[in-house]
Amino acid sequence: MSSALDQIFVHAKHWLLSWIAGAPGWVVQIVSSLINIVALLIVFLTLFALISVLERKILGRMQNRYGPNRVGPFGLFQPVADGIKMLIKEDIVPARADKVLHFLAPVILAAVAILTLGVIPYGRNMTAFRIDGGILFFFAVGSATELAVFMAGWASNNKFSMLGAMRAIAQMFSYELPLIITVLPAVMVVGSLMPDRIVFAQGEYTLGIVPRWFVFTPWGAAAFILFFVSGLVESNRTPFDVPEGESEIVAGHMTEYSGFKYATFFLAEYLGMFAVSGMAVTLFLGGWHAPARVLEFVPSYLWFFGKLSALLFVYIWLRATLPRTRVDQMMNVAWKFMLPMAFTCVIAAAVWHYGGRGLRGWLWSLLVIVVVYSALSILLDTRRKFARRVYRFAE
Amino acid sequence: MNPGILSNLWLLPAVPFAAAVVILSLPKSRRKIASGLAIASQVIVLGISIAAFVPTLRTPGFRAVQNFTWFTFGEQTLQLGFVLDPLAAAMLLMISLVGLCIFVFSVGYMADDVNFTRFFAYMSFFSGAMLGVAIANSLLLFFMFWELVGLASYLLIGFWIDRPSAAAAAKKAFITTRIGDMGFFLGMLWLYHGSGTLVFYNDGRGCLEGAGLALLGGSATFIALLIFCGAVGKSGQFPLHVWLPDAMEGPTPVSALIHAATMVAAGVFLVARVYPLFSLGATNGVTSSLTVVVWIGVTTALMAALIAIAQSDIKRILAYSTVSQLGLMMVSLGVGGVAAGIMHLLAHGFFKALLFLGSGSVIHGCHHEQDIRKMGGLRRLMPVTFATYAIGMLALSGVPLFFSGGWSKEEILHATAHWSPSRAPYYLMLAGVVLTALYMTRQMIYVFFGNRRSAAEHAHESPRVMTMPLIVLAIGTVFLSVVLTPAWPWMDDYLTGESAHFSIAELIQPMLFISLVLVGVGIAVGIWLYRKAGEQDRDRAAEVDPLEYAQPAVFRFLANKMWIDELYARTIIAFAWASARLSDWMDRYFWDGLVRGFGAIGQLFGVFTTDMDERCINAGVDETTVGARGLGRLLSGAHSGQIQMYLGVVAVGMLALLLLYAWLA
Amino acid sequence: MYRIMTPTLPLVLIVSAALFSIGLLAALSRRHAIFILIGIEMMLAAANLNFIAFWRFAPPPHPSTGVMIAIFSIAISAAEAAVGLAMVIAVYRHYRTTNVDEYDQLKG
Amino acid sequence: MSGVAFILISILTLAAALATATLPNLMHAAFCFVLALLGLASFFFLLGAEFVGLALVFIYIGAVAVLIVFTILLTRRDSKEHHGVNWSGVLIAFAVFVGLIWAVLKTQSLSIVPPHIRALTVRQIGQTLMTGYVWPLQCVGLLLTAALIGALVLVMEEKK
Repeated sequence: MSSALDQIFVHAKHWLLSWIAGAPGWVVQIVSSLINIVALLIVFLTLFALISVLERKILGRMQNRYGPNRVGPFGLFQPVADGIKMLIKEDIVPARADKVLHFLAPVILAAVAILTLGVIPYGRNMTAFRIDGGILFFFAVGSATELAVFMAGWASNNKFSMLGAMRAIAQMFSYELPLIITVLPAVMVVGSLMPDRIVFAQGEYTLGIVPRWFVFTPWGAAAFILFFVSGLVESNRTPFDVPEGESEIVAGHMTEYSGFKYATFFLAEYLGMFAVSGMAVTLFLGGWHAPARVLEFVPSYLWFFGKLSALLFVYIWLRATLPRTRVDQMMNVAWKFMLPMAFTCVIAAAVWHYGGRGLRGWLWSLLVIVVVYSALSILLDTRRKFARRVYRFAE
Repeated sequence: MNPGILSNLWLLPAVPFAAAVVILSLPKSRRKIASGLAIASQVIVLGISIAAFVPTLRTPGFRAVQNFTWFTFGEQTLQLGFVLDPLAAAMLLMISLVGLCIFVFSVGYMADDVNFTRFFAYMSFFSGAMLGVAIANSLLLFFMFWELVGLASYLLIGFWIDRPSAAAAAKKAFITTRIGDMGFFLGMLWLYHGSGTLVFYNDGRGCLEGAGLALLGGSATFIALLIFCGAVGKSGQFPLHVWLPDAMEGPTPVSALIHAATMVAAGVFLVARVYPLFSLGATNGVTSSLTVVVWIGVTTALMAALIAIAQSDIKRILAYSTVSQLGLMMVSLGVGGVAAGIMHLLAHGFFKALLFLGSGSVIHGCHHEQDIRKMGGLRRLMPVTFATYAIGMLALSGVPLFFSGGWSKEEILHATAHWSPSRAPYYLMLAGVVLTALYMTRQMIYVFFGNRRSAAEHAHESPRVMTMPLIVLAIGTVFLSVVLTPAWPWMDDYLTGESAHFSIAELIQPMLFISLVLVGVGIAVGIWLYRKAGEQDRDRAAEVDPLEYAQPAVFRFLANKMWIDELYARTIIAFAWASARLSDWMDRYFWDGLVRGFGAIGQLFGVFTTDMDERCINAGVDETTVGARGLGRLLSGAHSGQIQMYLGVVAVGMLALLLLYAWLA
Repeated sequence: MYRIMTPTLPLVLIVSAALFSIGLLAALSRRHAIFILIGIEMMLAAANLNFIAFWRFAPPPHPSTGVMIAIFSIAISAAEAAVGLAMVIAVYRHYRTTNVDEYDQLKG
Repeated sequence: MSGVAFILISILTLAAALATATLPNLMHAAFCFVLALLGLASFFFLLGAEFVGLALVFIYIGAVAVLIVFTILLTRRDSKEHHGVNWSGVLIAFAVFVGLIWAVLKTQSLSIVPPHIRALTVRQIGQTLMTGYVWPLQCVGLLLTAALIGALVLVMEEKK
């Protein structure tokens, strides 16, 4: 029963494919891919709509107000209203803009985000695009984001857009290194670049209750935190929304966009956020595995989306809590702290592996991380440089 | 056998070295981390030393070695190794325990110093090297650590580098000990030539074991004497003792650790370690090399004790006393009382460190005044320092029963009395006992009794971090007397490898009474002589010492350290100067003239060849060049600087190759 | 698993030759220094395509040499691009132009 | 099917490459270069060298393309368009193209049937890199480090 419920979507796809069983192989292949793509789009566009309204509601609650509550029950139809508004707004293209690139930028951004969603396993046997180098695919395709952002900034022919794009590229480049290097320990330990294998490797339980997710190893925990922070930067979310800081450069590379193109940027940002969070869940939080053996009767995709929602909630929570960082401080943290720590995670994973993957390895790798962390925090200690801030009021 | 601890012995030098490296790389402001690291490394080392001590305790005559090959050249392999026997284990325990106390003391003593972290780095470095000396099982490894110890000593004596006197003292110490080390090195080479190995113990094949010694034969005496040169230098024996009093320019904890408790004792330890070389072919326990050791020791002991009486610097008095005590140990080794000498070394390590730290506490309390004539009456102001200092003083003076120094000195006197060639050392030693008691009494009276003089006005007791080590060392000094008594000669037997037995009768010996009387005489004379010293409240520096009043010439002779420094300056150093001048003159006038003469001949030849060159060769070359220039001008047209043209030519070339290939195919 | 019907080897080679020639064209006819670099990169990419093609069509037993060389070549051309572009910037600072026709002396 | 894909991809790649070589707008040309590389990567996919294709995308589109675009931006002040076609270059390129095509078509041994091979997994590539190709790998690492430092030194502002 439970396995039937678990595999219901897989069976549904097979059932759909059985309709065209007689067709030549390549037709079946194309239809199968199309089904995957449509399913992905439906799920994530719905999630996007849901999250956009939930974010506003959660932010509202955190700021002691209601948030949207007028359109539909509890304001749930707010995204529909927003969508209609965006569609019927005028689409303005600046006179001296590069028209082609100006149009292509949001499209590429959204396309890249959707492509990266393809390699994540959402449940047992539920990966849209199973390839051997899935993780590599994820990051290779994801790296095109920078180019798209640059396109948007350059094509707009606007100072604010260019500055925003420069900032975005600088911070994405800087944080892409820790992002990718923190993936390495998980890949090394599993010995595969395939997301399915990585999820599968986290499927065991110690004593039947403690899952062997990588986040429960010292290196995994450290790598997860680093990955999460880098992902926050990659998706330009608060507190790292420097490229679009409204108070400084209007809206960064999106300044000259309006109407549906602006909405597409918005969509791409959220899809990117889903993709990074989904990758974090896959790599460190055990993917679609249940947190305990007794809970395995719940369908796997529900676990995945549960974990994803938890991470998204943290994103929103952070946005409500933290102020925007300063550009130079952000860069300093990336190169002086995140990068060495990321390499330390690789070393700690190796220590864990050669320590027998048991308690001994656990403690040793904890030691490695703690030592490097303390050394770094001593070396980077900037407390001395801070002068006491003096406020001068009208006297 | 305990291979576990043996394979971990390398940690002993490694841990403090690592600590030193880490501390050196810290910024200056990380004082707490620096001292914490140094003390932690010392605690670890103490733990390892205790772990190493336990197996030697269990089996009498325990000796375990672990050798490894350093490198191989051709047929020869050079082996190094570590050894663990009672001698090494006792040294380790003493070094690490005393070291720990001194490290803790330094935290308080050096608290105001800017270079706090550097100090602890050097101290850790020293500690590691000294522990290495104790466990080395190869004369070469021993020598390496020995030199590292010397380096640490040099760095620490000159720790206050901005003081010219400290820099000079450091240089003096380094150069003086280097003279001894030269002998040591020669001895080592000779030993390697003779026995083919430098490893001490190696299952019967080592240079201190039967087979190795048999190969040496008669040369053993010379080798032993050469090695003894090293010991003379390091342990401040006559005639190379001059550096040790000057070394007191370093911070007091350094004096306590290096120039009282451990490093200077390394010479004695060296002689004890290679004792089989000294005693090879002994008749009735006497060899010519050992005789030399005895007489050097006797001379040093007496001379230093005499000089100590006339000194006024608190640390210099202790320094001369150290020289004197080291002489005593050498005598003991020379007359065959190896165990007695080592016992005295250990006991001396404790009480001399105690005395130095006590003097450090006094100096700290008196705001860095070292002249005892300016102190006085500190008994009330610094009660803890006074009490512990008194224990140290009684131990050094040789008061028996409760103080460790008394028993070990007793043993040495006992051994000396039975030396067959001569009774003279024995009587001279007895005189030394009296002198020791005398100068220590003098110092006590000047510093702690009587009225307060200028430097003592604002004296204060030192903080806990400085008094605690004093108390620990004082307890150690008293406790050691328990294991040193002849009634239960545990230490003696531990070192010689017999099992301990208890007999109260051993406690009563005629010799004990003799020395008791002599010590009493010394102290009494001291009190009588200096009884009035405390009465006056004027500054003592201006006043005449009671001894000076009685014998001005003798006192001046002693106060100026018997003019030995001046003697060296007039003879050895003057000779070095003269020879340097001579070489300079030779270089300037003789060799230079020679070189200039050859130069002139060369010039002459040059004039001849220039002519040839211009007439014949140049003309030919000129012609060739003109041709080459024309060709170059022709080709330089192709060198337009246009990269795309170059690239195009490359592409055409490729095309040509392609066509050639097709044509051939 | 991967049963991809592949086109024949000469076809791939012709495409690669075309790509190579276009790269050469860019390197020879464009005046902008960056585009000369791009042309060179393109030629390298065409060479990579050849390596992969010959690897794919090689008779078994099937050594992975072609793939390895392609990987190394990509890494090396990345290094080349980095240094090349840095040089373009450095030269631009000096000459204030990116036109290679004007880069005709080493003096500076 | 793969025949169709092959034709489509080759047209895309070659057209993009040609655009790179000829477009007067530098930025457009640079983006066309990216497109050409994307086409090349799909070629690699088609030929079963997934890993190489992904690496190409990762390195070229993720890093080199951004570098190129940045460099164009940094040297933008050079506003003079360098017009005028270098006809000798076109000629040479065309000659090379003809020569190559001729050589390919003339070689008989090339017309072989593609063997059925098992896919080269990332794991195999990794193992080969770490065993047989370990020295080249180290050398490439060294080269990249040197290139990194060299590039930095080249573009560093000279302190006066």
